[in-house]
Amino acid sequence: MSHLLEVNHLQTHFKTPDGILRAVNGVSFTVDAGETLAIVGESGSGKSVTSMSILGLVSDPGKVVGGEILFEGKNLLRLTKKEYRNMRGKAISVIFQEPMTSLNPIFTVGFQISEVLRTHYKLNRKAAKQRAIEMLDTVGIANAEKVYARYPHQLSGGMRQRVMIAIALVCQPKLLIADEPTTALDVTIQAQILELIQKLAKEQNTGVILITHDLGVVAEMADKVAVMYGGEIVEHASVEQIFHRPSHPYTQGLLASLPKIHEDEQRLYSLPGTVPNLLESSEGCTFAPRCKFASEACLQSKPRLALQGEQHWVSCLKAEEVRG
Amino acid sequence: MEQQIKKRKTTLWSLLWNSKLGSLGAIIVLFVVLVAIFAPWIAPYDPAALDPIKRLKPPFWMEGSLPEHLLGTDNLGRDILSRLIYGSRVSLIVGVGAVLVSGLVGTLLGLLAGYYGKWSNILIMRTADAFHAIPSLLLMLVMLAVVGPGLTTLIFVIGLTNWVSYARVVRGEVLSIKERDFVRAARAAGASNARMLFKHILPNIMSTFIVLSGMNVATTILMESSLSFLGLGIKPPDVSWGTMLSDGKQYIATSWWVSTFPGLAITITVLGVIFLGDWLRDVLDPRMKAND
Amino acid sequence: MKNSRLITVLLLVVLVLSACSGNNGNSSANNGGNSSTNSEAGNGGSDSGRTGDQAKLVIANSADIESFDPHNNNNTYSESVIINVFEYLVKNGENQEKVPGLATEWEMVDDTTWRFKLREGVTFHNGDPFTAADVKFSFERVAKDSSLKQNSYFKHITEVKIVNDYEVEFITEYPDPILLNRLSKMGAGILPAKYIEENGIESFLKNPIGTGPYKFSSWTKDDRVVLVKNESYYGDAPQWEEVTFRMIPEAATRVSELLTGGVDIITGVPVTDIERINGGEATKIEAATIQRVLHLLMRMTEGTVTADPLVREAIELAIDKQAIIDSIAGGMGTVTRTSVTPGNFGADPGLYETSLFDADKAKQLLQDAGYTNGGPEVTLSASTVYKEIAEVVAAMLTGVGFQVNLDILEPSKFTETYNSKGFKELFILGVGNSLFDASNNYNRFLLENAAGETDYNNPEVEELLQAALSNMNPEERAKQYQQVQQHIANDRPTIYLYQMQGVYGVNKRINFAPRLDEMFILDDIKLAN
Amino acid sequence: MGQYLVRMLLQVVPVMFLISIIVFVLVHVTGDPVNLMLPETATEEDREILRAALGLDQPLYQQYFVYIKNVLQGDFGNSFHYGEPALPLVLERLPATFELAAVAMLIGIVIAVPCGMISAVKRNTVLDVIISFLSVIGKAMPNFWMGIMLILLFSVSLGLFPVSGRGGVEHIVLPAFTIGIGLAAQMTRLIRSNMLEILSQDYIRTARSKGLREVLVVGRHAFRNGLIPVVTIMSLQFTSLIGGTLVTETVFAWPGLGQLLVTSVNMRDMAVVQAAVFIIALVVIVCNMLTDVVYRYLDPRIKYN
Repeated sequence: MSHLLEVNHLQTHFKTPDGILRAVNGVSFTVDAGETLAIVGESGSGKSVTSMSILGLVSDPGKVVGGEILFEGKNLLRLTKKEYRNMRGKAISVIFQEPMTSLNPIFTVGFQISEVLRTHYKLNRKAAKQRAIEMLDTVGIANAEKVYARYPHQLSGGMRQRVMIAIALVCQPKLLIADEPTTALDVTIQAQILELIQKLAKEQNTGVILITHDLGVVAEMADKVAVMYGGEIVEHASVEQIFHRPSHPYTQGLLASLPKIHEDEQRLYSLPGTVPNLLESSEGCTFAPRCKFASEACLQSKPRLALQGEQHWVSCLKAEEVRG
Repeated sequence: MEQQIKKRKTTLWSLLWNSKLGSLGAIIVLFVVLVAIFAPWIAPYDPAALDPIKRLKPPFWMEGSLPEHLLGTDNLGRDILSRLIYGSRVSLIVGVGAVLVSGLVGTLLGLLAGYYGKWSNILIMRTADAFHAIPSLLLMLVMLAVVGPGLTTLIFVIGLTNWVSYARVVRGEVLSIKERDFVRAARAAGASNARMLFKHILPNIMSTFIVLSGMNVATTILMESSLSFLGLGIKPPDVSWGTMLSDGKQYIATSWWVSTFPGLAITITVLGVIFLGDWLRDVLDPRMKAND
Repeated sequence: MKNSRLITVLLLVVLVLSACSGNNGNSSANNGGNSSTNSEAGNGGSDSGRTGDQAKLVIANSADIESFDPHNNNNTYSESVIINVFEYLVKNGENQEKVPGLATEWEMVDDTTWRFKLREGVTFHNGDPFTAADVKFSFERVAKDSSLKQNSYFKHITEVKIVNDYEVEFITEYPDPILLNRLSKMGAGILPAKYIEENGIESFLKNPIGTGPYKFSSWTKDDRVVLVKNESYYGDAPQWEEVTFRMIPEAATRVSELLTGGVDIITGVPVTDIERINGGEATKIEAATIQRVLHLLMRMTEGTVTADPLVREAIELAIDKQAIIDSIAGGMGTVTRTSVTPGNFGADPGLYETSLFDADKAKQLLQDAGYTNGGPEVTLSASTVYKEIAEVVAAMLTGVGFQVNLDILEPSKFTETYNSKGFKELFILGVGNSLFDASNNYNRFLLENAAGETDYNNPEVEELLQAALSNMNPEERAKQYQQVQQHIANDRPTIYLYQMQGVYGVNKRINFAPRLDEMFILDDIKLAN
Repeated sequence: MGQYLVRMLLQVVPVMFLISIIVFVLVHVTGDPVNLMLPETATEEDREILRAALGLDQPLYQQYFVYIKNVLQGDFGNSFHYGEPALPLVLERLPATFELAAVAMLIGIVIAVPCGMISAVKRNTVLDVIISFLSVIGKAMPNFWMGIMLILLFSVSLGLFPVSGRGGVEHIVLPAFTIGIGLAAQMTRLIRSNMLEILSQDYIRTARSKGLREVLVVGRHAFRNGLIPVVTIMSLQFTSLIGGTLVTETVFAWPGLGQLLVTSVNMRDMAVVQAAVFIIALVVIVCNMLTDVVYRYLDPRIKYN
């Protein structure tokens, strides 16, 4: 059976004056229609670059240098610029993390929604407006007609994120990438927004890639989870597996800090050590310097993603020991 | 740990090295500064020594040139190379001096306005508005007409007309720094005003100051040449690139070298200063835009 | 929707801006009366005013005229333009002899009374006839109003009596041997009495009228003065339909205008451009000696180093005047030891075209004066106009051992210092002479005038100068001035660098002979062939 | 809006008051104009009379009050050089300078906007380096030097444009370019850095993710935002041009305010200098207010409160 999205050995590198930065280093995963995949990791782990790679929006000096991205069986990396552009916003959409800055401050929200429609469906002004107002209504904005003519700065953060969702879903995309869609929002709003995304995705049978560092969100939303560290996926499993049988020391670390999330997000990262330097290709496991299980062997050779159970992939030499 | 300290020290240099234009700018500026400092040892002739018989001789590669005058001679038979070398002194002194004057005045007033606020703020910022509304070249024209031209007056006149940009930027910085935690903490701990200003606020606006000054040195060098054009530049026997350029302007069609070399000197130096300034801005204060 | 809004904003801005400038135009029209409407005509006509149009002439000066008030003007540029609009009673002939202008005959009745017969049938540009009333009005205005710039030349005229419509008598406070000279220079222009009395002087200045061969058309300040032919001129019919005097301050720009055919005549050609203009297909250089003589004045005040005659002689001997002419002036100049050059009353030809230069002797003189190690320190002041010359003079003085502080002043600062007699030992001054009389050169050495400036004090000279001031016997008076010249040449309160030349660039379609007095007498400027 | 304008006007008054003091002080330190106004032959007595006539023998503060009173009535005194009221002299020059400044500005914008945007969009390419380099050179070249060069090249050698003076459209080309090139150089640098900042904004990423063509991303989403700070800078430059064209005006014999100012300062014709400074200051302030209005119009985030 062919997946909605199949990413194989994706490699995205950045050229910097100090050398090549391997932001995404051989990542593979799949997403099916109606399914939600969560990609989890600290900032700098490569999860956002992964999503931008899928959208074909990696900007200079970055470049997708290897692997393939199959969308409905077609390799996106082979598309012309124009073909790719026609996919964006229509078949594949994205919701970004910062509703405050992701909307253009000098255009009305209505304009920014109908702009997508007019780009992809060549709708006239009136039809586009009609559809945009409907969509605003759909994402739960009261007074949609009035809000249509508002500027982003006149709306609250939650409202803006609803507008972003409207923009992303107005063309009924097959794949939605939600890049930390609730991070910048109040806790009470977060739940509403997530619910909205989930509801609309289910209705439209959309495949969702949810990028987050919030394991609470993962638990609520995701069907599958991919944990990223240092540009690689270190563990990939169903959401139950991840929560019940975390097999990578990094995943364990993340889970261990989970109860504290709602007190202070900062503590999520209170793992010892710092994010690895992706410029230097280490011979051993990238996580080894921060790993309490690490041994000589971990520093010597790089672990590969290996099946550790049903649909449960882990890249750790000591996975069994870790799982305990 | 040791390694990290070492790394930090080399950062500035390696950054400079990595920026091609930045290092080009640094090399140009360094060269001009060295020439200015060692002018008496480098210059082949006394810049004021004239010989009307040998006037307007072309540079060495042209017909009719004199081998002893590499870049030719000017309208009074003076050696252009020597005058260029000595001229760098005045251009640099005026450039740097005027910027220091406006920097000092502007920073001081900006500090006062930003730190004390209230009346001093209103008075200083309205005065700044008033100064801003008067064309600076006109202000200089009038001031120079009063005092009479000369190196010192030139520095002060240019300096005193350009303080506004410093005052505005510094005031803005002070206002934002004032609200930062460490300054609030220091104030809560009872630090004196002087201590607050000099210990906490001044060091924090240094980078802004340096960036702004880089831009202003370039503008000042150009301004000196404009004033020379209007007949209010440095007076002989002193020589500056600006006066050379404006003295030579009537020979452009017949003896191009008289004004072209000082023109090139100004352009290249300003180029160097701008490159260096841009780089400094990128390194020290990426928030600031090229609002010169 | 958004775009239309942006466009509206931009349109609004443009509208407001243009409304602003429109208003300004209007307000100047209100205040400026004709001048603003005329200026547009002037601008529009500029293209057709270019060379090639046979009946139109364009002349470029380096400075604008000061005003159309001939009594309130003090520079040669102004006179060279408005002399074509306002006429004098007496004119200067080819050799500075006095020839009839608006007066046809004159006689001295007694030492302080002169009678003039006026030309009949002359009308002002508005058609009013020219009569004795206009003469009375004009001279009593310039003589009595001390705020006018020409007042000091005429204030001893106590009265102008109208004998009849075409005859007047000038009464002077004291005998004035050079009254005729005064009547043939700027300040003596005849204004229309009736017109001014009816309309006021302000209105007159906006729309000036005289009796001359050319009429005022427009004046756009710092841009151009346009004159047009006076069809009803009493003399020979004026030959140019329209003459434009343009103001172009930059020498390089003037030269470019001449070379591209934008103008027909330019003044103040830089010597380095002479070859270029002479080499031009359609351009040539015309040069003529002018009245301006460069002085190097020396302070003889007790206690200054230049009080010592040996030092002053050393200064004269140190300076190679011919070398200055040959280099800086491009050969355009004449050495002289007097400022009363040929063409002026009282000239001493023996002192003309000669100069002293002996650097070795200058060094010796300094030794004799007691400067054995290190020569005297002097400050040499000059206006930026003479910057190059000052630099060369300073170098020559330094060459024989002087220590020279060069003090170059911006022109108005120079004038200020000059008027307040504030210079130190030496200063360079260009002195013209619109009176063509030696008195104009030497009155500065009268005890009263010299005090504080040169502090020159020679009782013999004082006696000669005082006598010549009101000596009505020309031969005797000329002798007196010649004696003064000898004294000055020996006493050296000033030495002379050289007599200057006016260097003009001229389009070859024009025949133009530059004049000693630097005037543009438009009808003497003719089309070639 | 109306309230806003009233408040702006209230701010203008103290500024104009300060300007009047600055101008008054400047003029009175320039010393005694009498020496320049009278011929060299004038006696000390003549000078005293003129001083009294000009009110220069009064105490300074009194002179200031008289001066302010007259200024409020629009009377800046008479130009002693032209013997005419100073204010109309200044006003009749304004159109010429306005014209020059506006065309120069237009040239600057027409060059700078595309150059700056290309430079930003194609940053670090050869094109960007060339544009950046040229713009720095444009900024580093003294104005009068460029003016004389343009005359030699385009008028004397090529015969394309008239050398100097004000007249038809062809007359304004060279002087406007002389100023415009310098302006363009500065604006290009500014627009480039501005666009670079804006192109890295989140909403540009959003625009791209919508599948918009790059032309629209840059031309619609980035440019409109980039315009906002540029408007401010353009207004700053325009106002500085009103008093800052004097060098170019001298080179091209352009009869604008700049020439009047140079002559007046040299002649110590202080009535004209005062009037000119006032008018220029007023123009600057009005332009600033207009800019503010435009700015607010362009940027919906700013409200009138």
